[in-house]
Amino acid sequence: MNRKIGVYICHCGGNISDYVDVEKVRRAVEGEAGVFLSKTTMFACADSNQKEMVEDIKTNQLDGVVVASCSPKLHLLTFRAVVERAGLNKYNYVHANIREQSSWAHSDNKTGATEKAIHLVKSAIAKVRYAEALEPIKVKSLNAVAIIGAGVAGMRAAIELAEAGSEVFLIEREFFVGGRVAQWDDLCLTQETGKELITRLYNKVVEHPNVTLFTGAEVVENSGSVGNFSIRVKITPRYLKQECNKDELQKAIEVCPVKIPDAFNFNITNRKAIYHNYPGEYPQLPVIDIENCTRCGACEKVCKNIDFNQKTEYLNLKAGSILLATGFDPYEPKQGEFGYGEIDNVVTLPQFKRIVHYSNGQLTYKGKEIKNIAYIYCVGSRQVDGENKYCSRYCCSSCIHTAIKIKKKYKGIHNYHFNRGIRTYGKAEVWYDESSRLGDIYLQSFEDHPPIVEKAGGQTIVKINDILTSKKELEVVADLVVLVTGMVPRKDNSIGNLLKVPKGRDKFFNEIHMKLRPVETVIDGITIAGTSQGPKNIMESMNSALAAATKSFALVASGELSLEPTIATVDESKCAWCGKCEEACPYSAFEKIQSNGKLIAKVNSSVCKGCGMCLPVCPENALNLIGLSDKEMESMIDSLIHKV
Amino acid sequence: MEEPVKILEFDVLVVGGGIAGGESALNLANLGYKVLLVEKELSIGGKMILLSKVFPTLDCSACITTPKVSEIARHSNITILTGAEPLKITKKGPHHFEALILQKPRYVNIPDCTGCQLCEEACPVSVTDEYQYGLVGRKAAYIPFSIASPRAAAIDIENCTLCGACERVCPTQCIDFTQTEEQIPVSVKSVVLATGFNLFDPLKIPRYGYGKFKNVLTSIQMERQLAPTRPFNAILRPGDGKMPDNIAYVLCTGSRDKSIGNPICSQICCMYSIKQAQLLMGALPMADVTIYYLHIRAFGKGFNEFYAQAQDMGVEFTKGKVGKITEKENGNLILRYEDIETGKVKESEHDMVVLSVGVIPNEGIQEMFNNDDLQLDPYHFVDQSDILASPAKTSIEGVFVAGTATGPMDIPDSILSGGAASAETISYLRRVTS
Amino acid sequence: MKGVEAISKPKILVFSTEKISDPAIDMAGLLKLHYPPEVYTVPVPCSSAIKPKWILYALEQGFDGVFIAADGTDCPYGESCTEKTSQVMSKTQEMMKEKNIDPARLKMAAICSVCSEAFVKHVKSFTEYLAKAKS
Amino acid sequence: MDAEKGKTAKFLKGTRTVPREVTEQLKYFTKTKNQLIKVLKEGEKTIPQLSEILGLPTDEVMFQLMSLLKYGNVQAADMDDRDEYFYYKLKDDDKNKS
Repeated sequence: MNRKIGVYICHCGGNISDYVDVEKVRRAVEGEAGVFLSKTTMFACADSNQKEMVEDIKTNQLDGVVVASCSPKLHLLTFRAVVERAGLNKYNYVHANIREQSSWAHSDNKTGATEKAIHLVKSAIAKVRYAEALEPIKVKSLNAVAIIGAGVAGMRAAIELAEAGSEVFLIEREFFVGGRVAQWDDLCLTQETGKELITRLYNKVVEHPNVTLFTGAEVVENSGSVGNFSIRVKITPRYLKQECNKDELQKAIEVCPVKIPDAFNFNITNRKAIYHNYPGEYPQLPVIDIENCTRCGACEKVCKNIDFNQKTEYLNLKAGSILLATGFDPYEPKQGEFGYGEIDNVVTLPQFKRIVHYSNGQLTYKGKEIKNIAYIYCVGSRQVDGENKYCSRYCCSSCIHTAIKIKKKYKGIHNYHFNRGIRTYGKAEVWYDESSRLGDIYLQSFEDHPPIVEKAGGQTIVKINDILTSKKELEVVADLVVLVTGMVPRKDNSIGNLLKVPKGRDKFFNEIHMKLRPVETVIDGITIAGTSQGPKNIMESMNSALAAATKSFALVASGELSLEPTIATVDESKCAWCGKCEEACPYSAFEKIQSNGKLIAKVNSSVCKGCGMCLPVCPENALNLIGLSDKEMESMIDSLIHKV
Repeated sequence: MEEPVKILEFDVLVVGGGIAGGESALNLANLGYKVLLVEKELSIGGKMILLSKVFPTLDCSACITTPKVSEIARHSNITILTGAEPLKITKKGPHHFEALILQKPRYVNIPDCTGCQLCEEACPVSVTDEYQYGLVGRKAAYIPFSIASPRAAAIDIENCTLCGACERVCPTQCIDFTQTEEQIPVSVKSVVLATGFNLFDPLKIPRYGYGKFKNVLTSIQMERQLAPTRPFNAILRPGDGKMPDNIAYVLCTGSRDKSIGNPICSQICCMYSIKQAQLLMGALPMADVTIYYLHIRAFGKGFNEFYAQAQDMGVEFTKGKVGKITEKENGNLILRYEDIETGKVKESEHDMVVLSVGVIPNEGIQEMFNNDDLQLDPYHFVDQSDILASPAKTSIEGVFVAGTATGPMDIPDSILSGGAASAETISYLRRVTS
Repeated sequence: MKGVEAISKPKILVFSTEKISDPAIDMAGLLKLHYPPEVYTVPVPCSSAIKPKWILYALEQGFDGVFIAADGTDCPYGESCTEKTSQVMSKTQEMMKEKNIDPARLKMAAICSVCSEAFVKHVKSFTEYLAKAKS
Repeated sequence: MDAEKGKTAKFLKGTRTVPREVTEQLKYFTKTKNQLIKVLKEGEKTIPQLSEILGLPTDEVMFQLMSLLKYGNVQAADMDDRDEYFYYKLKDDDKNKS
């Protein structure tokens, strides 16, 4: 094919022409095959030259353009836009960097710089000779987002996406929304309770026509990719009819003979097989825990809304993006860890918060009044021997906040904080200060010398080598020992496994880049929010939920996604499926297909990112990257090596 | 008859072109909204673009910032004004704000400047370089720093002798001393405040001797020494150019200190000090680094592991309160501190001391708002009116806040907060159209 | 005399990566950190995308050395990059040995996006090595 | 408006006076620069050595010398025997000739 190539060599004021003889470069390349016109210009990027280029391309019907100027990082897109304005495909433009990589780099050697510039321009011409017009790969994108998890982060993201105009499927595995925040009363930072915050969010969620909330719902299958995920959701019934009589329901709960530990209260209380977590919870409809139900029929006798005929349903949903807001689990101490499970008055911070919730007038646990409380920090976090090396971030502030609250609420409370260095970062520092002023005692140990909890003479004693008082051994008799437990990833990672979302060193979901892309995952179209990505307080979870909502929205809003066309291609005649490319690809972009009676590899164009990692592994050399084929590479090398 | 002033219209005014403002602007622009980004410095990129490497991953700050910055600079939906700030923002009604932007003259026509630095070479004047935090000089005609965006020269008119040498060598004649201050009226539908933070000025703690003892420097000065665009050829004492081998860090300088009016923890100093300590151990393998701390706040993702890594590398952590710093004749410094573990007052000698300065709110944001009350929190950061459910909301409807304007936070949190502000802005803007 | 001059200037082909090492090489120019002009750079998306046959082709066509300015751990395409790039490296060196080409004519180092000084140092010492090897 | 391109400084001179501190500062810088270059022409020096020869405080020499390093007049050479101070020398191009 006979090419008509235009070459422009830039003086860049003098930045190039002071060291590179640009006229010599022009003369050296004007005779190259396919070069139709060659010019030098004072500033290639200047408006006047851009106009001239457009004119040249149009009048001479150029089909390839090279500009030799500064780094492509500065002006590749500028000149691509210029050729597009002239009606030429932008991939028919090639940039040669003769400033950063020639005139400036070799300002000490003008002859050398000029010679190098000639080679660089010739190699760009060689490349543009083979350049083909390319169109971006277009993928349809559904304006719908599936949000997994209806805790505060998931609900907040749902509201945001719904208001922005997307359809939202909010999928909650539990039967009630609100996640962990439902379990807290007084929240840090505001005067609100967890219940109040959830009420505000829930009302907005259910009021918005764009949001469909599913509870008792679990994603069990997933196919498709960004723009068009197809998920299958299993919905476990509540075994209750929607229009419920409240009194009858209350009776049904009363008559249920089953008693099992109530996970909502971290097992410090029991609940029935028909239950709600607390009165007025959302959705305001109890549920029958069918696993633990004995089907005795007692509830049916007092309540006509019970319906054991409800069946598990499966729904297929389609969404352009998936947002994961699956939350965390509180760390569960091991049997005997600081006396947990062995000494009767050792509880975790989440349990303690529920104890405070159920205490009125007097703070009591198991019928005994509590005055002296020992808090042991960093349980399950910053482990010296265990797996969890990370700090759980929220616990210091949360614990001190709780300690202040109860000190103000109940008489005669003495708080002893056995810590490893208090981390009330930011504005939470003022609580630490306040609690010290209220007379709370802080005792600090080294990470490898944690305090010891012992039972002696009917008393629970906490001992510590306090580094704040020259490592003296101190002991405190405690009515209650509170283990300040950290956050761990959800035990059940079925959703992570299903969606192939990678986990970090701390086993939480991993973002692509903490700073550049903090809510996106390597799986295109899947974003992560809240504590599913790592420990956070509520405000931080909200920020990440809103940030994730924005990224998901950007993917689904336009209805169409444009993906770079510079992807890998398979030479069908050479390929004899060996699977090596599939192994090498970090994105699972390859699939095995039947073609002309043999098995070959096929590139999924919406998944391939054009990194080229597959290229060198193919034993048949059947793989090429568009724009970087063997012939292009070899001709570039030829023009770099051949004598000027 | 007066000519009617043509008012420029945008969807969103973003005040501050650091990483939080940049993230908000990009998110909004990518969805088709027209954004006006106003930055008071000569370059966008905020404080982050000037950092060395960032914790806890140690990837280089410039590498992360520059692609974002060029994406912002190139975006067809973003208009950038550098060397500019809003004088007044007036709410005219729902989804309608009018702002008056003060554009200070740069004396350089940005689009024509190629960044060739010939003017810089020609300029005879040398004054203190604020982008290197006073460690070296710069010319009166200068490019702020090598990775600045726009990478265009500026004239420091206060220090210019009007000799005209810069103009004479400029190949594109982009220098223009006829430029004057402009006040540009704009009309926008909403505002994002991403005005960032200030660093604590340690001159306010005279007992540390900053300013007097030349080998006492701030953490941002050390940051510059460690950055790829650093001022010296190596890590050196500013007092005499000696390569230090025993460096101390004083944490909580200007944080958790009611006596200077800042009771809160600055959230980032522990980690950036630990990072600098690690980088110093790499750059000066023979050097000892001691960090004097009260508590180490290594709370974020990967932070505690990063702290442990520094301990393994041999960084010394001393739990102690530094009282006073004095200088010896050879420029070395004596730190008097209370060793918390023994309860005793001790002294130690170091040849360089770095003050890990804290995060202080920016002034003057409240005053921009003409007839509405922008509320501040007790520490003078922008108050988040619904901090738990809508952390980007402020006391004025339609005005959102991002990044460290609300309080101290690290880079990942600032970026998330920038994302949150853009999300809230989008739904606010949509409420008007529907 | 002419022959000696030709020998003393080895030609090096550098494979840089668009997002990571190429910006560092640009910055070397920006900072006017000089290096021999016989060093030519061809950017690829990722250093683990370099085909051994390209390297061999360059060496056979007359390049004295090939330098891979690898992404290292900064690779935007994932952490397997480092390992895959070193596989490309060792596979190519195997092939070079078979063809009786000195495997030291292929060199690799991780160049981060501001590692300009490191890049210049590498290509300078590589040039010296190749010059010695040629003479 | 009527200022000619490339000669606009003159235009501003009409309306703006250059503060005395600025001209003083320029004089001081030019003087120190010339002094430093003169001494370095005789051979490599460390900062304490330059300070002694010129009778300027070490931090002042450090600041001015590092500025000259940045402007391209000076470059760093080897370290002294005790690995404490760098020697500095003039850059061998035409910058320091005038």
